[in-house]
Amino acid sequence: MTSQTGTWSTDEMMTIAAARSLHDGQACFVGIGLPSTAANLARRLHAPELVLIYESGTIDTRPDELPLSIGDGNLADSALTVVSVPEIFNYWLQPGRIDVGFLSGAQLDRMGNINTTVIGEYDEPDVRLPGSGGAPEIAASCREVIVVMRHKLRAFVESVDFVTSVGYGDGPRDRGLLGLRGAGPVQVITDLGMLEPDPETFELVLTSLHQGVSIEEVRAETGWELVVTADLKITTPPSVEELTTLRGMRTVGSSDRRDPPSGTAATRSVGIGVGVGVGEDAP
Amino acid sequence: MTSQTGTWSTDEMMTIAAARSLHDGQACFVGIGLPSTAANLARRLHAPELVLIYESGTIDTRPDELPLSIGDGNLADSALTVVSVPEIFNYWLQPGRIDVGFLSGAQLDRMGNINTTVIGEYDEPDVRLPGSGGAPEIAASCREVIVVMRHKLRAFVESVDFVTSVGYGDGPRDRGLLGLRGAGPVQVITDLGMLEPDPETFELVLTSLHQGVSIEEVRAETGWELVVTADLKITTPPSVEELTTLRGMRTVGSSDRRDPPSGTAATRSVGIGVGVGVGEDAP
Amino acid sequence: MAKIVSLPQAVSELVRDNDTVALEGFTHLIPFAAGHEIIRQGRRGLTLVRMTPDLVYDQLIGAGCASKLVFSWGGNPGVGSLHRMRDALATGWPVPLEIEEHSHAGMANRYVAGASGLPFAVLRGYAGTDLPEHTASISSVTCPFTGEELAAVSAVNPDVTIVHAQRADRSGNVQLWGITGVQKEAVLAARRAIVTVEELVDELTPVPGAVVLPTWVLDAVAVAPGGAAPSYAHGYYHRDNTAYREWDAISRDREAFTRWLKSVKEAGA
Amino acid sequence: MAKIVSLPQAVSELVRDNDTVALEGFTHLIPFAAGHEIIRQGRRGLTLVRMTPDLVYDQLIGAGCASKLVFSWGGNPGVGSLHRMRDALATGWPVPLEIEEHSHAGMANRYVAGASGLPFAVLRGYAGTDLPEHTASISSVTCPFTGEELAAVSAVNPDVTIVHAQRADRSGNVQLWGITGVQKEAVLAARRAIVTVEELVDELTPVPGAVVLPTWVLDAVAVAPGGAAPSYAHGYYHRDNTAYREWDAISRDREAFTRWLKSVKEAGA
Repeated sequence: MTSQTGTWSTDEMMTIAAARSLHDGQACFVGIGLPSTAANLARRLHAPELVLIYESGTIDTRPDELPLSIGDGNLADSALTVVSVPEIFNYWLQPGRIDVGFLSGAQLDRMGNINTTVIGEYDEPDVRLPGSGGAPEIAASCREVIVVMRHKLRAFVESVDFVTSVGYGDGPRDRGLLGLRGAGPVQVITDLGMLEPDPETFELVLTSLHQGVSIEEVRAETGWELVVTADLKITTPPSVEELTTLRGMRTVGSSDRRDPPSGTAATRSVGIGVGVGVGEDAP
Repeated sequence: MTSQTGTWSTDEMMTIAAARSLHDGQACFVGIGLPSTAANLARRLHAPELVLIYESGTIDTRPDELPLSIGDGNLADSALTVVSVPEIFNYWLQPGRIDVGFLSGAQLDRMGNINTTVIGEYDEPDVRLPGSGGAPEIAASCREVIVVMRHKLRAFVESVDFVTSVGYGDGPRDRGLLGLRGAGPVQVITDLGMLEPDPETFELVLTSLHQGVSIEEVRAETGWELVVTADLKITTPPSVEELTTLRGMRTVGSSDRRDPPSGTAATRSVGIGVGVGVGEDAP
Repeated sequence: MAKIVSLPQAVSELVRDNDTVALEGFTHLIPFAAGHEIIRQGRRGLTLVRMTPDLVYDQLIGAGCASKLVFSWGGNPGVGSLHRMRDALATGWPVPLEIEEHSHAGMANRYVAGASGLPFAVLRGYAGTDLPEHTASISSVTCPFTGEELAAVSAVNPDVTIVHAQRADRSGNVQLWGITGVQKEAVLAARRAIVTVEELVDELTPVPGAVVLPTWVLDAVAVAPGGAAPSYAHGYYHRDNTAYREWDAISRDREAFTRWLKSVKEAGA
Repeated sequence: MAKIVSLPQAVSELVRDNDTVALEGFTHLIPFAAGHEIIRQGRRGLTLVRMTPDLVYDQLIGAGCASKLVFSWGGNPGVGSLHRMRDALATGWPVPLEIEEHSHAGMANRYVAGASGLPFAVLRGYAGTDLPEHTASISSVTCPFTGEELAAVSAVNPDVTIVHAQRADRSGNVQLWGITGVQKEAVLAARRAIVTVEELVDELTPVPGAVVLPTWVLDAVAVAPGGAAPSYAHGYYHRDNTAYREWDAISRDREAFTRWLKSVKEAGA
């Protein structure tokens, strides 16, 4: 896979596709890194009234620059209100009043379950990952979950080594049986394309390819027999406005504007090794 | 009973005795009316670092003037901090970090149990009282409870019609069995004298008479066979400083200073009829 | 997202007969104007929830709006009893009134559970008291770690919560400060929420101790200056203690109350 | 009542070997100076509790102070892994490390239960995940009203909690603002509490969004300017992101870490 497709990087395509998945007026529980970039991009483009909520307790933040950590001072300064961490989980996330949660992980399986805990056995892991953070309850309680992660064979697995956050469990009835109120992962956005749960089986199937990517390339990076929908789409390429806006966003403390070769949000936040996935790379 | 004994009223004696029962540096959960007057008096006399906490959520309030209701604006203005009502009960009262709670009621029985709910049967009461307010959990959780109420036969009963707030239940072991952490009502201060639980039986016994009051007068207003301790004391009469300070305290919105015949705290806050006892006459 | 509407419109659209309604405000910011509008619109069969019923529920009860009262302290603070509540309980005038009675700690935790999307809350409460035998929404749970038994109370999730606040911005974000009581929990526990405010402002400049209710958890914001009187709005006006004292005489007497009721109804005409 | 003391004195008197210790601060106001003082005083066998272990616990673990870590997200935010934590888990260097692992919602509620004097808290959490089978402090309870099963977590009650705040008054009342995380709960849950502050002031003028910790729930207040660096203190200094990135190289290598450790110990001499 080349790092550039046309005049944009695959990570830029992923960020822009994620931004497009957010609708104006929604309340979005934002992880740091690409979800934060995508959500702030959406707010600058088509969703000026998007409500951004960070698990550090900041509600309706409108940062001028992208935060570096999930608890940056500029999130508090630009927030409508800041509440305690227990309150953000108990009063805001748990009752199901958040529309969208962004998640990622070191492993995602065909049923949308996510692992951010360990690769291998829990007690003697091959790789110890950061752990849960807010993810299990984000996955349980947001009305919808959108998963954003790079499409790699080691990450897109038949079955996760450890269920940190439940997607569809073992099948379509599991969320109901477990008492999970949100709909689960309605979309997975990668640097290659987009997946959605099959309406019957809830298995993740390929619904869109980013421009210039082949089905074979996606299958080569997917650890299960990937089903492709009959009406497979090609993702609309980034518009000039989308790219310009994304590249014009600054990160706090940085004098550089983003530029495709080295400075994309995705490169920074996704490409930091196994176990520190998008949305999980900060507390 | 005359309303004046020497140069002070019986209600003034009760207020001053209640103020004396508070020690500097204690945290005190204050009800409105006489408890509030007594606590603010103590803060002006011997306990400048007394921490006053009102169930409306104000912590360490230092009002210049006495509040009229438990949620007066001057309580918030002069507070070190104001927290929510759930927080005041869950984080501050419930864990047992408050030293003293003041309570009162329409009925108090020989075991220190208090009724502020109904006189008569619950479903068809003779008198419907205001109900619980914060009292049940104040009685359960404060390290000590001090009861302040006028000594009347209809109020000092063998057994309360309804247990709103537990004193010693049916006997010395009950608080432990019920899991109540505080010591219970260690002192009852009335306009006639003071009662304390017997160390063995926990029945309330007369330990002090206010100056000029006889044992017979107290027995005539007590609905059980009142035991008198061997070392019965006479309450130290109010000092000039105590009386002057009490009478100099203003209530919010009032241009009058307190004066004995009509303006004592006790007259105002206790003498408002059955069912609206001291410390219970405001939410 | 809250719509900025008139108070009559908010009540008309969002408060329905037989609803469970919470008007909250702990001594401070009691939504009297909204209560009077409910009276004017003649709602019936309401279950009224409030820690401290205060005058506002005495008025709604006397007006015949309520069939049930859920509460933890029912008095006129510093004055005495709620006579309309007593009359309804004792004689069923003007309509019979059922009660569900808690302590403050219990009610506060019922709202917390409601705001948290939980069916119940746990507390150290009620032990040894006579309340649990009369109140079905009090039960107990056993700690799965220590075996200790604790009180449980069921969540309160009003159909509508109404609170009063100092101000809102033009998007409908609301800010209140001073004694903020249980208002945040009551709003977040509700299916629908109305906030009356003293004023609309362009921007909610931060205030120490303020609670902010985002517009997207509210349904309607209505401007109602003085809407908390005779209680008070911190920074706007003081509590009218005279009105509280005078209520005692009005509410003791059905005829005096009926005259008061007529004046409230006419005030909206 | 809090005593105003030096940080070495506070740690010396209040942090003991084998204690359960919580240093809290969610990204903001992380009490690094206190952590370094614990390292200098050579505490051993600590159970370290913290939602986000961050560099401060990587340092304590690498220094051999800890025998157990209780946490919900263990990484270097925006950078990568905590290598000292990984090394201790994988190889037992310098001492073996046990873990007790939760989600953020679970840990936050464990502190809430601790602050509330309850043995456990109820939440909608963990359902369907593999965490409960590895963590004994996760269980379940059944709602006595609806029959629904919910998650239960045991309370956390640290022997000592340490937090950093912007300022305290001379009586030891503490004020912190910005992102205030779980600090109030962590302090109120603890048997003993230490607060380090940027400065002492004559009066705590109110600040929007501030949390105030009264002196009478604290044991010691120590002035430690810059005590949250390389994290930040809102209104005082920014997060040192370079230091966070540089930690990755230091912590990857036992020798580099050992040199760092020596420098910390010498800094206190």
